[in-house]
Amino acid sequence: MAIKELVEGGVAITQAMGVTFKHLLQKPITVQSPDWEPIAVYPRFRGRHELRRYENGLERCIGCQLCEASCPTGAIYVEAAENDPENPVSPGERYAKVYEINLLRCIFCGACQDACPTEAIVLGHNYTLANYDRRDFLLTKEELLNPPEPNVIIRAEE
Amino acid sequence: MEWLFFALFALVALVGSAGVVLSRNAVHSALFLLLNFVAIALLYILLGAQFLAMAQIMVYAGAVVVLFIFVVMLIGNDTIDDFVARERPVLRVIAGILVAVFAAALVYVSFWAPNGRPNGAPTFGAVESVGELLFTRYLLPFELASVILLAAMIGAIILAARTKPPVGRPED
Amino acid sequence: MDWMGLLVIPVVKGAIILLLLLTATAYLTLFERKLLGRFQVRLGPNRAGPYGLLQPLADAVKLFFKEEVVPHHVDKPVYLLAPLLTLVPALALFAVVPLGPSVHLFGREIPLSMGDVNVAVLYILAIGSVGTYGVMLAGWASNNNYSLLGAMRTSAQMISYELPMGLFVVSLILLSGTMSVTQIVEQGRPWWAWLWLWLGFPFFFITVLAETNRSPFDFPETENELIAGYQIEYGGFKFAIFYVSEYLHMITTGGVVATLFFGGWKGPFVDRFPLLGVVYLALKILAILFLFIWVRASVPRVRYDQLMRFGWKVLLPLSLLYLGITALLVVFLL
Amino acid sequence: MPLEQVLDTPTAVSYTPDYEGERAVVETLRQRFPDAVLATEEFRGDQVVTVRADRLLDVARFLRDDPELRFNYLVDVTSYDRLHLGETPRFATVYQLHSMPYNRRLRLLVPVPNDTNPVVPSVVELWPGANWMEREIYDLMGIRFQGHPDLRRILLPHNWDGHPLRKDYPLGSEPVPFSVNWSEPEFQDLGRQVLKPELPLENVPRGMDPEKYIVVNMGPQHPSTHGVLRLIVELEGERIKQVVPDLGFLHSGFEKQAENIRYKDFVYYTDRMDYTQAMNNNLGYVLAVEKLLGIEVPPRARVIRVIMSELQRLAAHLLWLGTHSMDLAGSGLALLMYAFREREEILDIFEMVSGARLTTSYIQIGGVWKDVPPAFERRVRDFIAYMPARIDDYERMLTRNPIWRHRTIGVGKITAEQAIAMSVTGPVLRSTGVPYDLRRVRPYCGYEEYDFDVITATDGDAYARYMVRMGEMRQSLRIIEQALDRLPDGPYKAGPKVSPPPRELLDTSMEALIHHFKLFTEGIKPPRGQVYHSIENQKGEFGIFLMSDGSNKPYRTHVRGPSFVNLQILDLMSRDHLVADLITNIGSIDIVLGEVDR
Repeated sequence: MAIKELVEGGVAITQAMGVTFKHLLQKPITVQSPDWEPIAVYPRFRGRHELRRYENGLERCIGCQLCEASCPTGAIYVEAAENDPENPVSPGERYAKVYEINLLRCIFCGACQDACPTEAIVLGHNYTLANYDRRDFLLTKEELLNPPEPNVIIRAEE
Repeated sequence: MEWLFFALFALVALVGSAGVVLSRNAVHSALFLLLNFVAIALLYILLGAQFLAMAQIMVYAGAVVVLFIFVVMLIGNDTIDDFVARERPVLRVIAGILVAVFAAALVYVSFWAPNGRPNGAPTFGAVESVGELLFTRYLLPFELASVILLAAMIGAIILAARTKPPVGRPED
Repeated sequence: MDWMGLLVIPVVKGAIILLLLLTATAYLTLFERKLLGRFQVRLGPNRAGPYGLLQPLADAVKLFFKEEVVPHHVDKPVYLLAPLLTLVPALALFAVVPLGPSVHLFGREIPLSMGDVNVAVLYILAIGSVGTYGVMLAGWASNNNYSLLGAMRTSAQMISYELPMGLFVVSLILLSGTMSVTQIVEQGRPWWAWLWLWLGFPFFFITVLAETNRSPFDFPETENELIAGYQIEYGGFKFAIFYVSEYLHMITTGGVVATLFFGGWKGPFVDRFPLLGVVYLALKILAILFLFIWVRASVPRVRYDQLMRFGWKVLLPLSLLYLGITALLVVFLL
Repeated sequence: MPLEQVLDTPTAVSYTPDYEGERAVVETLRQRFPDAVLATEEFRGDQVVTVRADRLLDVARFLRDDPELRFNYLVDVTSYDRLHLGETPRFATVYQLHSMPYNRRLRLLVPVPNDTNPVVPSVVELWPGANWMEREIYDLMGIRFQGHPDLRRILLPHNWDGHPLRKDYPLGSEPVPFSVNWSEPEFQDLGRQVLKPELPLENVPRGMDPEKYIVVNMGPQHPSTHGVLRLIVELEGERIKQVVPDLGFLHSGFEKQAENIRYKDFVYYTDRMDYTQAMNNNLGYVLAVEKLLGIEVPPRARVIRVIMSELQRLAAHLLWLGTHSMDLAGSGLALLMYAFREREEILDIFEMVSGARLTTSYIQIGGVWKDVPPAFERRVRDFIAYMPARIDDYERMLTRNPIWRHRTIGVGKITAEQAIAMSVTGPVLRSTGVPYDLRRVRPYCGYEEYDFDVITATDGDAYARYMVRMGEMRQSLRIIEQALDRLPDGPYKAGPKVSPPPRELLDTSMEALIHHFKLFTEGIKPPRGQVYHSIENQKGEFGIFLMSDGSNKPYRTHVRGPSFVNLQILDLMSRDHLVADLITNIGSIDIVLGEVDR
C-alpha cells in the first residue's frame, strides 16, 4: 500500500516536473516595456486624457461642463467663457477658459468621454503617468490639448 | 609546532568550559559547550585520531548540543533562571560534591595515572581499532548502552504519543 | 621544513578554490533566477549588464551599502555570530571534495583538493550537522516569534534528515570499502554497484533537499507562513551572509553528491588532461543544481509535520532497508 | 466562535424559485403571528414582512425551524436610517432569508424601537453567520444587538466617534486641488506631510493568553493574508488555538459613498470593491438598479453580460489558483505564472471591450457600455479553444501531486450544516456538497437557458474547494461557448431613459441631446421602494440591497459581499490546525480585502 502510494506520488511529481520542463522550452511571454518594447493596447484603452480639436484647429470643447457634472470623483474643473466672435476658440458660443484634470483623483472610468457631446475629451493611450511632484498630476488645458506621443502599439479591433 | 597548537586548543577548551558554568544565559552556556567540544575534537586530530574527532563533532556538536539548545528554546530562558534562584541551597551542596569529585579525579590523572599516548599509537582512534575494541573488549558496556538508549527512546515515544496527532490528512 | 608543501601550496590552493566558490555562488543566484524565470515563461533578470550578468554584483553592492541594523531586542553576540556559523560550515564542506586528479606543477604533484582526509565521508556528515547552528541561533537570538518558529522547525528537520542521509552514506561506504572521498572517486565499481547506487539516489536527493533547506523543504524561511523565518530580523550584510551561505551550501552539497554518486571529476580524457576533471565536476554540479531549481519550480512545499512524518516513517526505514540490502550485496557479490 | 448547537439544517437545494410559495409564507406569518407582523409588502417580486422587534426571534425561529418553511440560510443582515424619510421609528434592521429546500426568499424589516438607544435582539443564536453582519451594523449604524456574543466594532478603530452610516453623520470631504485653489494652505504641504508614528494599542483579544502560548500577529503586513488582513493567532507550538481576524484596514466606506452619488456613478465603485470581480460586481449592482427601475435589457446585452461574467469568473479563479498554489509553495512554483498568463489573455479581452483591464465598468445600467468590437468573438473563441489544455496542465501539476494532496486533503474541513449556518456561499459552500449556485437557484441574465453543471464536492476541505474551482473553470468555458453561439444581433443597451442615446443622434436629434444632458446631470430617478438582488460571483453570493426615496441618489445601498461573510468561517476552519494550514485556509476561502473591509 505504502509502496503503491510512493510510486504514484513519484509518478505525479514527475508529471508536474514534465509540465514545467515543457514550459522551459517555450518562448518567454515577457514584454520588455517600456525600454525595449512598447505595450500593445486596444483602441478603447483608457489612459491619460486628451482634449481634441477639429480639423480646422478649433477646439472641440464648448465649455458645457457636462464632463465635470458626470465625473464621479470630481476630478475635472471647467471654467467656461464666451467666445470672441472675431477670433473663436471653439465653434460654439462658449469655450473652456480653464480645463483641468487632477489625475490623482481620476479613476479613469471614462464617464467624461461618455458625457462629452462633442467628443472633445477622450481618454488616450498613454499609461506612463508616473511623476515626482504632485503638481505634475494636475493636467492643464495646454497639456491636455498637446498630449505626448504614447509609446504603444494600437491593436486591431477588427 | 605541535605543542603550540595543543596549547591553543587546550586554552580554547578551558575557556569554553569556564564559559559554560559562568554564563547566565542557557543558550550562551550551550554555545560555550560547543566551543569546548570543537576544541577537544581538534585535540583528537592532533593525536591523529581523525575518526574520533569527527565522531565527537557529529555526535556532540551535531546532535547533543543542538538538542540542548532546542530544549532551551522550547521552555525558554526564564524558567531556568527561576529554577536556579529557587533551589539554590540544594544546588550548592550538589555542586560542592561534584567539584570535590572532579578535583580528586584531576589530581589523580595528573600525578598517578599513566601518561602520554596510549599504546598502539599508529592505529589509535582509527575506525578499525575503535570498531574492534567496541565489539570485543567493550562489548558488554556497548550493548548495555544501546539497551539504555533503546529504553529511553521508547519512553520518549510514549511520552510524545500522548499529545494529539497532527490534524490534516487522516492517518493512512 | 617543507614550507612549500605545508603552507604555500595549501594557502594558494585554498584562495583559488575560495575565489572560485564565491564567484560560483554569486552566479548561482543569477542561474537560479534566470532558470526559474524560464520555467515560469519569463526572462529573469536581464537589465544589469548583458543577459543580466552583472546582476550578482548589483545585488552585492546593494546589500553591502545597506544600513546595518541591529534591533534592540536581540541577543546581540549570538545574533551576530549566527550568520558566521552558517557560512563557515558551508565553506568548510567543500574542502574534502576532490576537484580533479593530481596535477604536476613546478615539479610537484599537487592533489586538486584541499585535504584528503581518510575519514572524509564522516567529515562531510559532521560538518553538515554543524550547519544547523547558524539557522537555529539566528532564529533564537532574533527574539521574534516567527523566527523562533522557523528555528525550531529547522533544528527538528535537520536532525531528522541527517539520520537517513547518514545511513545512505554508510551504505555508500560499505559499497566502496573506504571513507576517503578520493578513493571513492578513483576506485572502479562494478556495473551493478552503480545501478544500485542510482536506485537509491532519488531518496538520497530528498534528504539532500531537506538538509540544504531547499524547496519543497524550505521551512526555515517559508516566506508564505513565517515570512522569512530565521532571517526576519536580519538585513544588509548580515542577510547577505545568510543568502550566500544558502547558495554556497547548494554548491558544496552538489559537489558532494556529484562526488559520491556520479564519480566526481571522472570522465573521458581526464587521464591526459587532468584539468578537464574540474570541468566535468563543474558540469555534474551544474546538473544537480538544475535539478534543485527544477524541483523548486514544480512542487508545492510540504507541511512541517508531514515532512517529519516522511523523514521518520518513510525515509528512515527505506534507508535502513537500503543499508541491509547493500550489506548483502557487498557480502555476496563483491 | 464555535458552533455550539447541533445543527439539523437541511442541505438539499431546490432549483425552481417558488414565488407563489413566498406569498403563502407571508400569509402564514400573518395568521400565525397577528400581533408581530406589522405590515407586508410586495415590490418587484420581493416579499417584505415588517416584524415587531420584540417578536423577531419568535418569528425567525419559526421561519427557520418549521418543516414547511425551513428558511435555513440567512443571506444578509443590514439596516437603514429613516431620518430623512420622515418615518418613525428612525432605525430599521433588514434580514434577507432564503429557504434552500423550497427556494423561497423573504425579507424581514424590523423597526428598532428606541431612537436614542436602538436595540434589537440578535439572531446569532439562530444563524451564527449573522455575527459579523450584526457587528458591522453596530459599528456603522450604532444599533445594538441584544444577545450578541461579541458585539465590538469590526471595521472602524475601537475609539472611533459616531456611526458613519447614520444620515446625520457629517459627510467628510476634501476639496480636489486645482489651479484655482492650489495655493490654499491645505495643499501647501501635500505629499510632504510627516505623520507622527503612533504605536497601536496592545490589544490581545479576550481569551488569549500570551504568557502561556505564542500569540502572533499575522498581518496586516503578511505575504499570505492577501491584503491588509490582520489575524491575531494563538499558537501552541505550531498548533492554532484560535484565530481572531481584525478587519477594516482598507475600509473605504463605499456604502456611505453610494448614498451620496448618482446611481450610475456607483457602477465605477463596484469595480473597486472586489477588484478581481469587476464585471460580476458591475452586473450585480446594475441588475439591482434595473430591478428597482423595473426594466429589461435587450437580449444582446444579456448574452454579452453572461460572457463577461463567466470570463471574469474564470479570470478570478485563475488568480486564485496562482496565488493559492503559491501560498502553499513559495515563490518558485511556476504555476503562478502559467495561471497569470491565461488571466492576462482574459484581461486583454476586457481591455478590448471596455478599455480597462481590471476596473472595467463595462456593464452599465440598461445594457453594456459599448457593443463588443468585431474581433471579439474570434478572440474569445481562440481562448476557449486552448484553455482546456491549459487547465489540464494545472491539474497535472497539482491534482494528483502527493505534496499538494497532503497539504489540502482534510485541511480546513467544514460540514454542509456548518457552512449553511455560517451563511457561507460560493465554492466554499459547494465544496461541502450543497449545490447552491444562484445561477441555478435564482437565474438572472437568462442563465436558465444555459447548459452547465453546478460543481460540488463532498469533503468540504481545501482540496474539495480546489476541485470545485477547477471544475467551475471548465463549466465557465462551456457557458461562454454556448453564449457565443447564441449571441443575437440588435441593440446592446436599453432606451434613452436609462442609457445614453447613441452618439450619432446627438448631432441630429434634439430629443437625444436632451436625454443625454439629463442623464449625465441628473441621472435616473427610480420609484420609491426597496429591492434586494444577488448574483453568483466567483466567490459566492454578491447581493445589493437598494432603497430609493424617488431621488436620483439611492437612499441606502448595502452590499452583501461574499468575501466578508465567508471569511467568518476562518476561525472554525483553522482551530487545531497548524500554522501552515491557516495559510491554506485563507487561500482556499479566497477573499479580497477590498470587499471584506467594505
